Amino acid sequence: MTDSIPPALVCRDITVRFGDFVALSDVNLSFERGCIHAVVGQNGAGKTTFARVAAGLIRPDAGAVAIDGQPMPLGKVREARRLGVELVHQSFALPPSFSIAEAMEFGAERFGPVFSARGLVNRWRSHLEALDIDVDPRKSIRDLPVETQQSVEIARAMVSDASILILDEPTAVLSPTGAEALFERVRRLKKNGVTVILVLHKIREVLAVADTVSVLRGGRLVAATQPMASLSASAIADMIVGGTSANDDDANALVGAERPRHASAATTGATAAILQLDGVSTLADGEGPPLDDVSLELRPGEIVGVAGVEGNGQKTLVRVIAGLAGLGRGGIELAGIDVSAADLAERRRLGLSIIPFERNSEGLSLNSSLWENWSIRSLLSGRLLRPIRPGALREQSDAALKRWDVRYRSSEQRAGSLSGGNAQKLIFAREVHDGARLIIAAQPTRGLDIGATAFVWQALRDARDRGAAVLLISSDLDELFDISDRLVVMLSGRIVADYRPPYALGAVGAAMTGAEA
Amino acid sequence: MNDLVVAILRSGTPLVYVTLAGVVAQRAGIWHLGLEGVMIIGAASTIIGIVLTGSLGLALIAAVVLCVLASVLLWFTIEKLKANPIIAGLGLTGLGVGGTTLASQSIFGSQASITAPFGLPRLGEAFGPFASLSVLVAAMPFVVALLWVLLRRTRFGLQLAASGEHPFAARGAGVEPARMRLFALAFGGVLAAAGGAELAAGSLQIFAQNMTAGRGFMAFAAVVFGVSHPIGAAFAAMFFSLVGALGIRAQLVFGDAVPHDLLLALPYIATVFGVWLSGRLRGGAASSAFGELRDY
Amino acid sequence: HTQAAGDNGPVDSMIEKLTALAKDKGFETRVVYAADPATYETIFRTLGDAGASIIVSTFNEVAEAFKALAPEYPDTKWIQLFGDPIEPSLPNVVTVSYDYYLGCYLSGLFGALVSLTGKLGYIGGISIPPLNADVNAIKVGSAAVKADATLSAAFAGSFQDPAKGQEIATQMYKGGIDYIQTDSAATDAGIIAAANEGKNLMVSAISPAQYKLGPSTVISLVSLDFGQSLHNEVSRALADGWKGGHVSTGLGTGVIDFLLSPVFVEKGPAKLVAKAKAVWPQVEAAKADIIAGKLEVPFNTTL
Amino acid sequence: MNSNFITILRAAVFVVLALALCGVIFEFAGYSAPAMFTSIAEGAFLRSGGLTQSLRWAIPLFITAVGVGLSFRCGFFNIGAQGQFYAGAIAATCAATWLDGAPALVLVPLSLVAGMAGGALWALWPGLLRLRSGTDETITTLMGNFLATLLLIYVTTGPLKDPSGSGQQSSSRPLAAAYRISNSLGLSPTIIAVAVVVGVLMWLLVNRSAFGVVASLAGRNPVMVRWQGAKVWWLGLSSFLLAGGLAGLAGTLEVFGPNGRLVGGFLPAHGFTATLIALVANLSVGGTAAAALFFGGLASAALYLPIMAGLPSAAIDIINAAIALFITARSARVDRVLGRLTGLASSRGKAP
Ligand SMILES: Nc1ncnc2c1ncn2[C@@H]1O[C@H](COP(=O)(O)OP(=O)(O)OP(=O)(O)O)[C@@H](O)[C@H]1O
Ligand SMILES: Nc1ncnc2c1ncn2[C@@H]1O[C@H](COP(=O)(O)OP(=O)(O)OP(=O)(O)O)[C@@H](O)[C@H]1O
Ligand SMILES: [Mg+2]
Ligand SMILES: [Mg+2]
Repeated sequence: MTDSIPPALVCRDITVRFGDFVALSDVNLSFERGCIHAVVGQNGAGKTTFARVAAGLIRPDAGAVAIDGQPMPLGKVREARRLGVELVHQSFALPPSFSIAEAMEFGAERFGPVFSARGLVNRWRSHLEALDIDVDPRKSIRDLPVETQQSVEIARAMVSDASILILDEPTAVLSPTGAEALFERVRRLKKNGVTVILVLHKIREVLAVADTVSVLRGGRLVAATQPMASLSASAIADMIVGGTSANDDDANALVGAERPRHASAATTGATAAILQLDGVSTLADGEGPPLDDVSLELRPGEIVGVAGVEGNGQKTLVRVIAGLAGLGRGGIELAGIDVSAADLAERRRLGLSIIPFERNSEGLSLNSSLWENWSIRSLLSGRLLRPIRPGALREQSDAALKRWDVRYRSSEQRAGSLSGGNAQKLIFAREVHDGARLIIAAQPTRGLDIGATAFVWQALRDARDRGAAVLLISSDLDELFDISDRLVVMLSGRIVADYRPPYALGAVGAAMTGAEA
Repeated sequence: MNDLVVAILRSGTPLVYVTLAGVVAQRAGIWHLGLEGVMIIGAASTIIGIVLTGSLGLALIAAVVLCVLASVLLWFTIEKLKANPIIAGLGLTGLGVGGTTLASQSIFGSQASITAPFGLPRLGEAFGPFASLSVLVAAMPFVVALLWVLLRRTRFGLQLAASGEHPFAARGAGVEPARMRLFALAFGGVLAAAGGAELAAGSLQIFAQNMTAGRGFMAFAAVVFGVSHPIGAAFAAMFFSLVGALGIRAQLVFGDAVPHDLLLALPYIATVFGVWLSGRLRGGAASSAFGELRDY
Repeated sequence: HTQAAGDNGPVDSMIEKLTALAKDKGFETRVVYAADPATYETIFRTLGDAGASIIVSTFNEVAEAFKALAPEYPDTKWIQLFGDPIEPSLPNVVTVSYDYYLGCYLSGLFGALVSLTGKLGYIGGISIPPLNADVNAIKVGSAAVKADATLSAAFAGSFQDPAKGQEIATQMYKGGIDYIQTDSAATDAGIIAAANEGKNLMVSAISPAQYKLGPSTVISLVSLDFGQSLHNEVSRALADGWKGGHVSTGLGTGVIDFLLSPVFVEKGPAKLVAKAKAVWPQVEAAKADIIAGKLEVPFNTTL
Repeated sequence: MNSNFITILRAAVFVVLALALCGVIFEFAGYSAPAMFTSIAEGAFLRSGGLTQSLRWAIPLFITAVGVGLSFRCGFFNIGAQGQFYAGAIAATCAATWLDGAPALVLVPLSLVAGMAGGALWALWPGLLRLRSGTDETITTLMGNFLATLLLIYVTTGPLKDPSGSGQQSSSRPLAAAYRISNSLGLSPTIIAVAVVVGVLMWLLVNRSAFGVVASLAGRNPVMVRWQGAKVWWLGLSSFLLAGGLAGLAGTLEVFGPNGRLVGGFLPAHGFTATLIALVANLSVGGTAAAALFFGGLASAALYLPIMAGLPSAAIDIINAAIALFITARSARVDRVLGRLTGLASSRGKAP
């Protein structure tokens, strides 16, 4: 019986080139209707490219796509949408100034072309309700917390009763609870007959939600829509990286098989604190909730994790340590020196290093060369008018990037042309240096594949072992559990709990949502 | 009071039309500094058209066609050749000013200003104090309102705005931002043609070289001041013409006690103030059109 | 020329006369518009290098360039219309000055006599010294016949902005002014258009070409026939025995004059025509006094 | 190296495209396009003295354009070079008037400093508005140009007016010969030396100092540089001030060099052309010198064109405008074609 129904989406011999670079090569995939399909692969494997081809955003150089047995005109978003394909992008894509209702409306073809302000809101309120998304449609996109923004993206994708929904790395920005809610939503869509294709990095998530898995590596198909039942976690991991290369403990942690032995606390308690926050409160500045009486102490040789649902003051915490947020009350000491009034340059001189939240805006200048991005730290450590030799800087950055195993062609290359993992390594190469005594790592593995994630973890551990203190902020509890020597939980701008390993998922989760208090 | 209203309507209407052209372009993501050039093409072709054909209709058609062509040329350089919108816009302005001068020279054999036997229809006695204003003045509020509906209350308007604000999102919804910009500039060409026609043939019937005298740049500033909202920008344009009228009044009132040049500077100072204010109200303006050099 | 063509006034008339003269006498001409004072010298030098036999230019701003270059090109004849005498004089440079402000004095006098309200206006392009001198002369002229007459001066900020001219003139007329002396080239057209919208409003313009713009409103002209002057000087330069020096042109030379518009006399409102005709002898008398040297009008370039 | 070559080639392609557009316009208007192009080449470079003339116009353009390029590098679309140029000229003239009678060795350097300060001051307010309250600098600097033009009219007809003769000149009193740094031709060792010093210092600043690298990074991504602990505010302000100062210096050179006095409305398109040059040169200092020479040639040709080819002055505006319309084009397609062509050429060259 199923034989007579054509698959929801069939791709035949898809090849995509960017200049000389082959991003996808002869990819053949066929997705059955009404299932949840996972697509996995390393950074740069071609997952996003594939998703964009299916959605009509990229016109492949060769190949064909068919929806429900009908051939799809290539490279035409409108045609793809007409046939029911919708894509939710990896980095969200809705105009930030739009209200939610406007964001729904502009891509819809359901109603008449003219609307009234109230009509528009009513029109879309019911749509959001039907999808179980509880949000005021008059709110503007830029004011939404990420999780809501993603729900809205999905609602946007569903405005035209899509039959195939592609989500590109939807969990990268979500907390574990958020991810679970997303999966629940996806399962409900599946029940309504929607075919869902998920691009994922975490094998644990694949195991939790997907019916089939397809693996891409270097633009080639390694496994095509294999039923989950036939695969083990480690088998998928091996297909992704092409052989077992990662450190065993990490690999196991990454696939969610076993918790690593915790290399617990090199801290003796005798050493003086490197960072000390004393009852710090910040002024409200419209960029996330202000801190409220936060005290925190970091000693050399420890990794302190900060858990919390995104938007509970983690960004403010980083900004106040960096001196970029207005300090209301309290004091900050770095290496025993009161820096409450010092600027970031001064703090960096005292050994502060930051891997910021936003890799592509706060961490790198995408349109600048690799060597410029790498050398800015050393350039700023002296007088601005001193003479430099760019040749020497290029050599130094080449050496550093080699040491950190960054894959690149030339140090004159734009940072924006690196893949996410390599871009993150570039930031590590800059920030993790001998003088770094306090490293703040904010979401350092977001969007990274498992190989790169393991690399980042190892880098943080090495820094700790050299005697630096690390403050790790992450929304991924597994990551925190795996490498933190100590864990604090933030809620509404306050530190509400403090744990030492072994961590209990239930307790931490409760603290994060405030259920405990 | 009536006099002031008439004066502002008269001097402000051409500015409003051109400002609206800038608003449409800006919403589609193009900072339009070629407004001055398109406007003067509209002014010149209206007058020259009337003189050559004797028909207002033909003249207006010529104005619209030429303004749309000039706008499409700008679109081509910005969108297809990826030129910097600001410099290309200034280039179009130069081309418009120089081209209209050259055209009148080669058609009439001199650069003398050209007088047409008639201009746009006037409102007439029925409108009391507004009798001497042209029909385009009367149409202006309706055009503003229609444009407001188009930009803020239709799906098409949302798609246009998305093309400007987040082209990637627009593409994801099946909207071609390049095509939207083509529409925006071409439609802006129609509006700027109206502005030019009103300037030259609304209450005058004259074309003089360079007669737009910086109005296109004021319109550009009004777009920013009015936060790219059709009604806000129209009010900003009206505000600038109010300042201009008050500047004249000040010249007459103060006589030679205050340097005339200082009073002539008032509109420019008002513009700086307006742009500053709108930046304040929005909490910092996004810089215009630096895209290609900036990361985001 | 250093003012844009298209002014319906001096520059257009010069070009026209030059072209006519060239056809007559069979020589080649080049008309160069130099908007930018920094380029004057280069342009003259290029003309000199190209072997121009006569270079005619306008206004005071070119004086420095003339002083610098005339000695270098002794075979070229240099004519500066509207300039101060060069001290010491050069053998191949003729400077021509015009007492244009005297025409403006007469306009002020006539305006005060003919105005129904006693309020006069003046609209110039940009507040530059020669125009400022005109404003002052009008003031003196009107005060000479009517102590309580007032003069409001305004500048459009451009010589090419008729819309602005119209706006200023409209405000002036609404404010009770009924006689405006213009001096703003292409901007004038807007001023005349504003006058045409009202009743019993008058404009005193600068060139006969403007009569047709306002047959019933352009009442008079402060005329400076640059074209005639250019014709005179170039003809003299083409003849034998030419030498450098200074020509001072005032009223009564046929170049500068204050004229009652014949078109207005025919088509203007009867009341105003009658009044203009009635007071005109006073204008003629003042003109005669000035020419005879009996009347001195102060020259003052600051406002 | 290769990419520089492509940049130059690309600029050449678009200049040719612009000239072709002009050619079409002129043919339609009844002028001879080939005659026009010959005259341009002749006026700019071929005729005797053409090259020195081009250099005379290129030098002030170069000085202003390096400053404009720097502020673009720092991410600010400062199109107010014209106003800053005027402000510098005015300030320098004020200084010279005030110090009149002082020895040249005192007066001239002080006036140069005053000129730079004047230009910097005219860039300061848009800079502060931008950095303090996010006011779009494109508009404020554009308005600054209009305002400075009015200011120039005001001072040359008012406070600084030359009262000699009948007092009808809109210009300042001519500078004493001792204070002039060049004759009216505008080229002198002093002026060339100033240009060279500016060029070398700016090249060092942009390419060989920490400031240069950090400022360009800040221009592309101020947020990232802030997270590195730099005072982005100061970087931004110094770029405005330097750009303004250099434009002011160029204005001062015009006053003390070829003009010998402050004249109302001189070089009205200077700032715009300088902005074009900076963009054509892709903001590099070396490229700016080359582009300045090209546009200097065009300026010199523009003065020559009406005389030799009998073209009306509007034609010159059209040529400049058409170049502006196309010059910043960065079409990937054109680059690809160029890359292929140059690739072809070089492989052909290598073939035995
Ligand atoms: N527009 C483009 N031009 C050039 N190269 C591109 C372009 N888009 C993608 N690539 C390259 O194609 C390859 C595949 O990219 P793609 O985005 O599909 O990877 P991905 O699997 O989604 O990676 P990630 O996990 O980082 O999201 C990468 O090496 C990327 O650098
Ligand atoms: N024009 C381009 N040239 C080269 N690489 C590109 C280009 N555009 C995008 N890429 C690369 O394609 C990859 C996927 O881009 P995309 O926008 O999907 O993901 P991203 O969020 O930027 O990256 P990541 O997921 O790796 O953090 C990235 O590695 C990006 O660097
Ligand atoms: Mg991707
Ligand atoms: Mg990614």
